[in-house]
Parts: sequence; C-alpha cells; structure tokens
Amino acid sequence: MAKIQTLSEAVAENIKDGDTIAFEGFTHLIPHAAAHEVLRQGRKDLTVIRMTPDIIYDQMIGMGAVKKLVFSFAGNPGVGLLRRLRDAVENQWPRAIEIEEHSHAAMANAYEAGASGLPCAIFRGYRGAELTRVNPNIKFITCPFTGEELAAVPAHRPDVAVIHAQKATKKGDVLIEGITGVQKEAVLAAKRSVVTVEEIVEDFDDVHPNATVLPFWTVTSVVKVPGGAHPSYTQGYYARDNAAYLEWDKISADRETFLEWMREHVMNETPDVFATRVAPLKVQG
Amino acid sequence: MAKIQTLSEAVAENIKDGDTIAFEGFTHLIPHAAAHEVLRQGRKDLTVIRMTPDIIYDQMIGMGAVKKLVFSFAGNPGVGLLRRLRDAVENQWPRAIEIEEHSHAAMANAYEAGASGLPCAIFRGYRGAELTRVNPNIKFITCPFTGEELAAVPAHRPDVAVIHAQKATKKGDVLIEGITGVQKEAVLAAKRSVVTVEEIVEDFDDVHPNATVLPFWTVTSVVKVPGGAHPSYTQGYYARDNAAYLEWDKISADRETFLEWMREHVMNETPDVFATRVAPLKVQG
Amino acid sequence: MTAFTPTEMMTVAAARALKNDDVCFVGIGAPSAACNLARLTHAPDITLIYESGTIGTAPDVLPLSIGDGELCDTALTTVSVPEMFRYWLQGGRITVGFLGGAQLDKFGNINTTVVGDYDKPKVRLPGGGGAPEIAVSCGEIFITMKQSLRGFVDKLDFITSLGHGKGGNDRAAHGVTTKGPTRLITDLAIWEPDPETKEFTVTSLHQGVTREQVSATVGWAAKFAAEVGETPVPTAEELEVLRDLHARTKAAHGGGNE
Amino acid sequence: MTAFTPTEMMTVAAARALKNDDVCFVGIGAPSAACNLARLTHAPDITLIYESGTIGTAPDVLPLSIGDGELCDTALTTVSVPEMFRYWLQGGRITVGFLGGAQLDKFGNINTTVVGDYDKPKVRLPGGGGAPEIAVSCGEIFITMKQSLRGFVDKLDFITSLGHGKGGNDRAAHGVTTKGPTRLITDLAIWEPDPETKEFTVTSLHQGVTREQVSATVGWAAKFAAEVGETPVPTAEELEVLRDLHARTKAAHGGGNE
Repeated sequence: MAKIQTLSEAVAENIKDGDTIAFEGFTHLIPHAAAHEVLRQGRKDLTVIRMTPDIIYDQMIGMGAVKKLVFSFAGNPGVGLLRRLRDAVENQWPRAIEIEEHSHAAMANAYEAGASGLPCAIFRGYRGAELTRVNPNIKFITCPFTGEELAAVPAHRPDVAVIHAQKATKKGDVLIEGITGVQKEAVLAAKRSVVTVEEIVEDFDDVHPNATVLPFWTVTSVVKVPGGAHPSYTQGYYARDNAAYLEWDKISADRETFLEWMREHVMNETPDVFATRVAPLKVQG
Repeated sequence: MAKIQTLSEAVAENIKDGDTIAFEGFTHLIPHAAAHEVLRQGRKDLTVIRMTPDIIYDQMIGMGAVKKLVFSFAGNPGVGLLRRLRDAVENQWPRAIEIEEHSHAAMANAYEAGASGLPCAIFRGYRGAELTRVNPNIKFITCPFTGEELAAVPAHRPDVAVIHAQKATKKGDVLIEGITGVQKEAVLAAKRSVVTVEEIVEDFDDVHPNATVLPFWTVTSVVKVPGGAHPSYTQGYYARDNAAYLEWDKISADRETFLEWMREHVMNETPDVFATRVAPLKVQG
Repeated sequence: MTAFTPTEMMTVAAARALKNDDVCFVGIGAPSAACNLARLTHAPDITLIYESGTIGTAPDVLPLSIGDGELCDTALTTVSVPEMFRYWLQGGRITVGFLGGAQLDKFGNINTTVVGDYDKPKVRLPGGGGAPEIAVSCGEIFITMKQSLRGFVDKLDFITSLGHGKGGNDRAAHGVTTKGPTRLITDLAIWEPDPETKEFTVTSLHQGVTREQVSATVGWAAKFAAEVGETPVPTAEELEVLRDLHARTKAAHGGGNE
Repeated sequence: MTAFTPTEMMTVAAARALKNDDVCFVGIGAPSAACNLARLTHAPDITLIYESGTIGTAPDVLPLSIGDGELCDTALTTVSVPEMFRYWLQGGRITVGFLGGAQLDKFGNINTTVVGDYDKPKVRLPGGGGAPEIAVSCGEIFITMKQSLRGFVDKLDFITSLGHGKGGNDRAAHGVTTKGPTRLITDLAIWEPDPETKEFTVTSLHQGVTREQVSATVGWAAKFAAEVGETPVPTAEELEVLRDLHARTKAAHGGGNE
C-alpha cells in the first residue's frame, strides 16, 4: 500500500546500508533526485542494478556508496565513458567495486522474470560472447522439446526499486508514459519501491485503458519531486538537459572537481532544487 | 507487409487445408466474420488453437473443419458448455477430433514464447494438476540457479493468426484497445496473419504512445469488416450480443438445428451481414 | 428479519471473508457477486482482478463474462493476458483466488475437466482455464459451491486443480508454498480445512441447516469441528446491496437480450 | 562535384545499403545518421527501431541518445524494453542491425568491453549493451567504423559480440543461423566477408583512397576482392539531405546547450 511521503522519509524508511537497489529509467525518467537523497543520507555498501549506469551511478560510485554494480552498458549517453566508474574499476578509487556484467537482453529478461515471480529467465543469448567466461551467473539450459541450448540468468529481485514517473493518484497509483523502459518490471520485481513523480492527481480516469500503470498496492512510497529526473527528461514536462551531460564529462574527469561539485550540488542541496533546474527546459504538457 | 484486401481474398491467400490457425480474442474482439469465411471456403483438417474455443470453434468443429483442438477453457462464456464440441469429443460427430489441453497460463506463455522467437516457455505451473498425465507437451525443467522445477510447454507457432481489431491505418498498422488478450502475441507468433477491423484510418498520430499497435510489416492481410466480432463486442463500437450467446445454447443442442442455422446464417451469407447485426448494439465511439 | 435464499447466504458469507486490502482473482457467478458485494459494503478499497487483464475494476453491474467491456471501462488499467498470468498471478500478487467446479473432494481438489475417463468422457466439461495456476499461485483459495452428491464426491474423475492433494503435507510435497483452500462456502455451511489432516470440516452452519442436511449432500463422511457456530444471517444492508446489484445487472443485460 | 568528408562518404555508403522494406535496429552516431538519411532519400518506408522501445520512429533531428523524447513522439508505437528485446529483437523481426565498437577483428567480432585484461582493465569501456544479442538475432549486421590501427586489431582483447568467430562455419557452430556481418563500411572503403573464409575483404574503395591507405590502417594483412570497385561519390541530393539533417540537429540540440 503506497504511502505519500517526503523524499527524506521515503529513503529513510526503505533504503538501508547493504541493500540491493535498482534505480531504473531508460534514458528517460532517471530518478536522480532520489539517488541524491540516498547519498545525503549516507547509505553505503549498496549493490546497485541498472541497465545503463550513466551519470546517476557514476555519482554514487564516485561517492563510495557502491559495493557491487550489476549492469549492461556503462556510458554517458551520447557523450562518452563514465569516468568515476572507470576510476573505481581501474584504480579502486574511492573503493574497489565488484562487477556483474550482462547484456541488455539478459538484464531486461532478468527484470521480466523477477516481475513474473520466476527464479530465472531463459533467452536466446550470449552465443559466442565472452561475458559467459567472466560472469558465473550466465548458464545454459536445454529446451526439452527441441534440444536447443538457451541462455539462463537469475531473475533480478532487488530489495528496492527506485523510479521516477509522470503522475501518481492520491491513492498512490503510478502512471508511466512514453519510453517506459524496465521500470514497471523493476518495481514488480522488488520487495519495496520508491517512486518520485512530477505531480499527484485525483485519479487516472482520463488515461488510456492500456497505459502503463502500477496500482497503489504494488508501490511502497510515492513522493512528489517536480523535476526529479533532471538532467534526464520527463515526457510531457521537460526536455533533457544536454548541457549537463556534456558538463558531467568535465566534472567527473577529476576527483577533486567531482567531490567539490557533489558537495555543492548534491550534499548541500534539497530535493526542491530540481524544480528550478528544469524550469528553463519545460515543454508543452 | 500488410495488404488491404477483401475477406474472401485474405482467407483464400492465407488459409490452407491442414493449417494450424489461432483465432484469438479474449471474450472481446473475437473474429467471427473471418471464421465464417473460412467455413464458406470449405477449409478442412485444421488444427485450431485458442484459449477459449467458445462459439467460434463450436461452429467450426460442428461443421467438421477441425482435425485438432489446442485449448484451455471450452465453455460458452456465461452460459454453459459447448454442445458441438461435446458431440465431437463424446460421439465423434461429425468427426473425431484430437485434443491438446492446457491451462490458461500455459497457453498465454506459449503465445508469449512464440512471439519472442523461443522454442518453449517456462512457468510455475501444473503443480498437482492431472493434465500433466494426459498431455505429453507438458514437461519440466530445473532452474540452474535454484534447483526449482518449472513447467515447460512448446511455443505456439501457428501458420496463421486471425484476429479482429478496432482500427488499421491505410498502410496496415493495427490498433487494439481495451481487453487486448493474447492477440498481439498470436500475430507475432504466427507465420501469417489476417486482421479484420472496424475501420481504416489515415494514421495513428492521435493514439496513446504506448497503445497496443502491430506495425504493418508484422501483418499479412488487413480487411475492413464492420461488426466482424459479432456476437462478441468491440470496445468503443458495439456491445456484446448476449441474446445470441443464450440462443446458441439452443441452436447447438441439436445437430439438424445447428446445420440449418449454419446454412442460413453463415454459408449463405456474406461478411456484410455483420454490420447489420451490430447496428442495434452500437455504443458511443 | 428479512427472508433470504441459500445462494444469498453463500454469497454474503463469501463477501464477509474478504478484507479491504485483499487483491482478488475473481471468477464469474457467485465469486463475482461476492467480491463486488464486499467492495460495495465493508471493503471499498478491495482490488478486483479478472483474468481478462482488468486490474482494479469496479463494475456497476455484474459482468456476463470475465471479459466484459464494463470491467475494462471501470478498471484502473487493463493488461494483456500473458502479462496477467505472468506478472500478476504467477508474480504472487493475488491474495485470494476463487474457485468452484463440477466436482470437489474433501481436500479441496477440483475437477472441471471431464466426467468419466479423460479419453472417453461421459461428459466433456470446459476444462481448467486459469484454475491449475490460480490454485497454486494465489495466497489462499476460497471455494464457493452448492452442495450436492453429484458435486461433492469421494473421488474426483480428474484432478484439474490442486487443493490439499491427499491431505496433510501433500500440497507442500508438490513444491507449493501457498495456503491453498482455506474456506469452502456452500449454500448450507462454511467449511475449513483441519489444521493437521487438511480435510474440510464444517465450522459454521447457516441458519436453520442441520448436520444431517450437510452430511446427506456430500459423498464422503462429513466431519464437523469441535465447535460449530451458526453463520450470522445476512444483514439488511448486505441483502439490499446484493439485490440492488442483481437488479441493476438484470436491467442492463436483460435489456440487451430483448 | 561537391566536396565531402570521409565521414559523409561512410554515412552515405551505409545509407545506400538499406532497402525500403528493411527493419533496422539503429545505434547512435553514424548508424543513426545513415538510417535517417536512407529514410529521407530512397527508403521512405524503412522502419527504424531504437532499443529504448520506439518502433517506426521518424525523428526530424538526430537523437542524442537511443531514448530521446523525439523518438517516442514520432514513433508508431513505443514498447517496454523487455518487450523490445523479447518480441522484436529475439523474435527475429529485425532485418539489419548496426554495430561498431572500440576494437574490430577481420572476422567482424567486436570488443566494446575492456582494453587489457577483464579483471584488471587498462581501459574499462562501456560494455556490450544490446550488442551480444543484436549480433546474433538480426538478419544481417552492418558495421560502421573509421579505420585505425587502434580499432582494427589482429586480436581482440575481449569478444563482446560475435561476428564470424574464427571464420568459415564458426558462426553456425555457435548455433547461430543469421548472416552476421555482411558489410563493413569505413571512412576509406567497403568490405564484405569472403564467401568461404568469412574474412573481410575490400570490395570497394572510396574515391581517392589507395590500397596502401587501407592496409596501413588495419592491424592485419588486408585482403582485396578479385574485383575492387570505386564507391560512387555522394550525390548532391544525398549530401544536401545529410547536411540539412545535421544542421537541424545542431540547431535543436545546440540551443539547449547554451
């Protein structure tokens, strides 16, 4: 049953040291505000799952909050490499992190299996790919009807899923529109969930019958954080802040610059700052 | 690449004697007009797949067009048993039919696996259920991570999927809204597809971004048949003809009554009759 | 006190067993009436799910089928049937599933497949539909059926869906972790499984029903709990809401049939 | 004749290889420019799919990422990412997939994972993303990359995605039935796999490019087909459409960056 809370309450109640957390959002709707609150509350030893770690995990890794990363593509989208992640993997700064690396297909199937209550996913994957050598969580099973070999990976079953969405109702039902990514699956696969939204509305009576909706009883905590996906975007609300993605390449290039930036823009800020960040990026709703 | 055709052309080009065909539509959007055309063209020895055979397959079985039935629930929805199907199974009239019987979960997963290009589906199913004794297409595999036993069934890969939908574009893109059932999966799992629709429109620019749409290049044949789902319903167009479902219980109770009714209402009719049948059942669009 | 029918008593007793935070997988007939009665009385926030994909539906009239347009129109959202069986049922999100059938045994196993031999059936029944997985994936199962010797049998012709199997720990031995049938609600009584043997025992008789009536309508030696209560009769409000629901349903669907 | 850059030649050559009825899995960068150039010239009905779930998209400007809002706004429909990988990619519906990477070998195997040892990498690259399954599930693969000794290597540090493996029938030996890399389009030439050995051989040199230039920028002994053609230079229309596309893109995205 969803509680409507503040971001501070939602993170304090749902995210603990050592938890396995999936922050999801595929280019669109990346839950940056929630991740910043997790850093402010000083969570550590997290196992973080995400198809595309990008800036959100570059920040968490750079701040030393991450023990293990489960992922499939670690780039700064449209810009380049993730420099804090590289520093952690190549130089163990600020700490060593474990890596469990998959393909997108494996990650998407693992979320889907988690949402389906299955222990594993099967798919036609990884043929001739060397990740099978370095990731013991990739196995193969044989189709009992055709004899074909299919790849198998364990289902994702995170302790917590954290996502950003367009709207919630007062009861806590959540609406996701546009590029919906793996967020519905991540929430359904997780034990708990924190959902930040742009706005809270009376009901979804005017919404398309087949829209992507998470009922209130599948969500643990709903928080209104306008702009909470910045610098990614929220369809119908504001555009991607491309300058911030380009700027990140420079900020993250140097440890001190990074730490200074995080102090100023994350550690000493509040969730309210996100609304002001997206103000110049508004689009027609 | 979809062709926009007449129903007669679509059936003649796509459906052959001996084919395996899935006519789908879950209570909603059942493609009755297309099934009648198949009967008029005298197709035989068909293997027909459908979660809920209901009236559409009761008619095809009663007319002797069916060699084998793959299904999970064979009732007249909200009314009772299917009398032509019973006559075929219990008395081999008008011919003996083979039965491959599954649960809904197995059928839905088998379509999903077919759409996914997989040879089989795995799910947590059939525990303690006796269909495992009589259906050799139910097997079990072991999860390589947890050791849990999971049921496996072969993917559905019909020669042809036949569905009814609300709208198509002039290019042949298809829109399904409301209770979407397994129709998208059936079309994507099939080698060919015939889709009857209520209307053909310019484009889907005003449709919700996450609506259920089959692109024109996934569909073989699109046919405009207003009312083509009668006596089931089309959301936004016309209501279910409940009287027809009740009447079917009487028509199908007797072999001669059945044959006479089929001659008059199916064999000597054309697809145009469906528009007149739904005229009194219209709803606000 | 208002007079009421045994079917009304059965529906009301089933409705009362539902809680405001339940998520129910609803079937057509008595379960649909019971679930919607609960929603319109003591459980306004209950989530009703029909296997057609409609989630959080609140129909004004009872549906004719599990896929009526009314269910979609009033639902929070409608998902595809594969998603319904994968994410929602198998995902373990349903707290209560309703089942019924042509034949029931004393351990809550159900037959809706065939009377007679599977390959040469005397009566070919509709088959399992969602039941085989509803029976094992829902948190618990409520069974609603009218008692009769034809339906309440000592041995099923076919096990369509698992109840407590052969009793005792047999359900767990099948690798099933959910509770299974926790309540059998009939036109005469409420039955609950014995904690050890898992055999259904009568825990409450409906008003005016005798133990003999109960025993005479089941094909096994009926057992009674140490303490057998009397099912509270339907309240005036329960009857009024239920009858209004049926009247609206008749008006809506009857009209279409003329 | 208009002057053009090697990158423009590469993009135009890739665009020309696409047909009107192709269904393309598009990546960011050169593939995105090539696919949209094809759509705006000779292949107006081509279907472009980005792994974010956007199907049949027709962006007016090139996207910054595979999940830009513009892709969703102009798409026929947008599906979830699990559905994209299950129904659309694994379902075998994509005729052409584009790949590129940090390292490529002569059989079209690609590394985008690490430079150096996997456990102690010299450079940790982004990883495979969709590539491992794009490489085996699409009907055929086009590779676009600029030639360099750093990128075109004799031996990959890591095989992220399968091309023709060790050559010959090795791809089929991995249980893969799709064609794999059928075309390598660089800033200097067009390469195609030898029908027997599956080693990439130069089949067409771009205007003004010598065999020596090609050989000097790959880390293996470059092979040339029996007949090596000259790639037709970009037409005025191709260049105009491509440059307009880039100009619109710069105007749209540049504005947001100031």
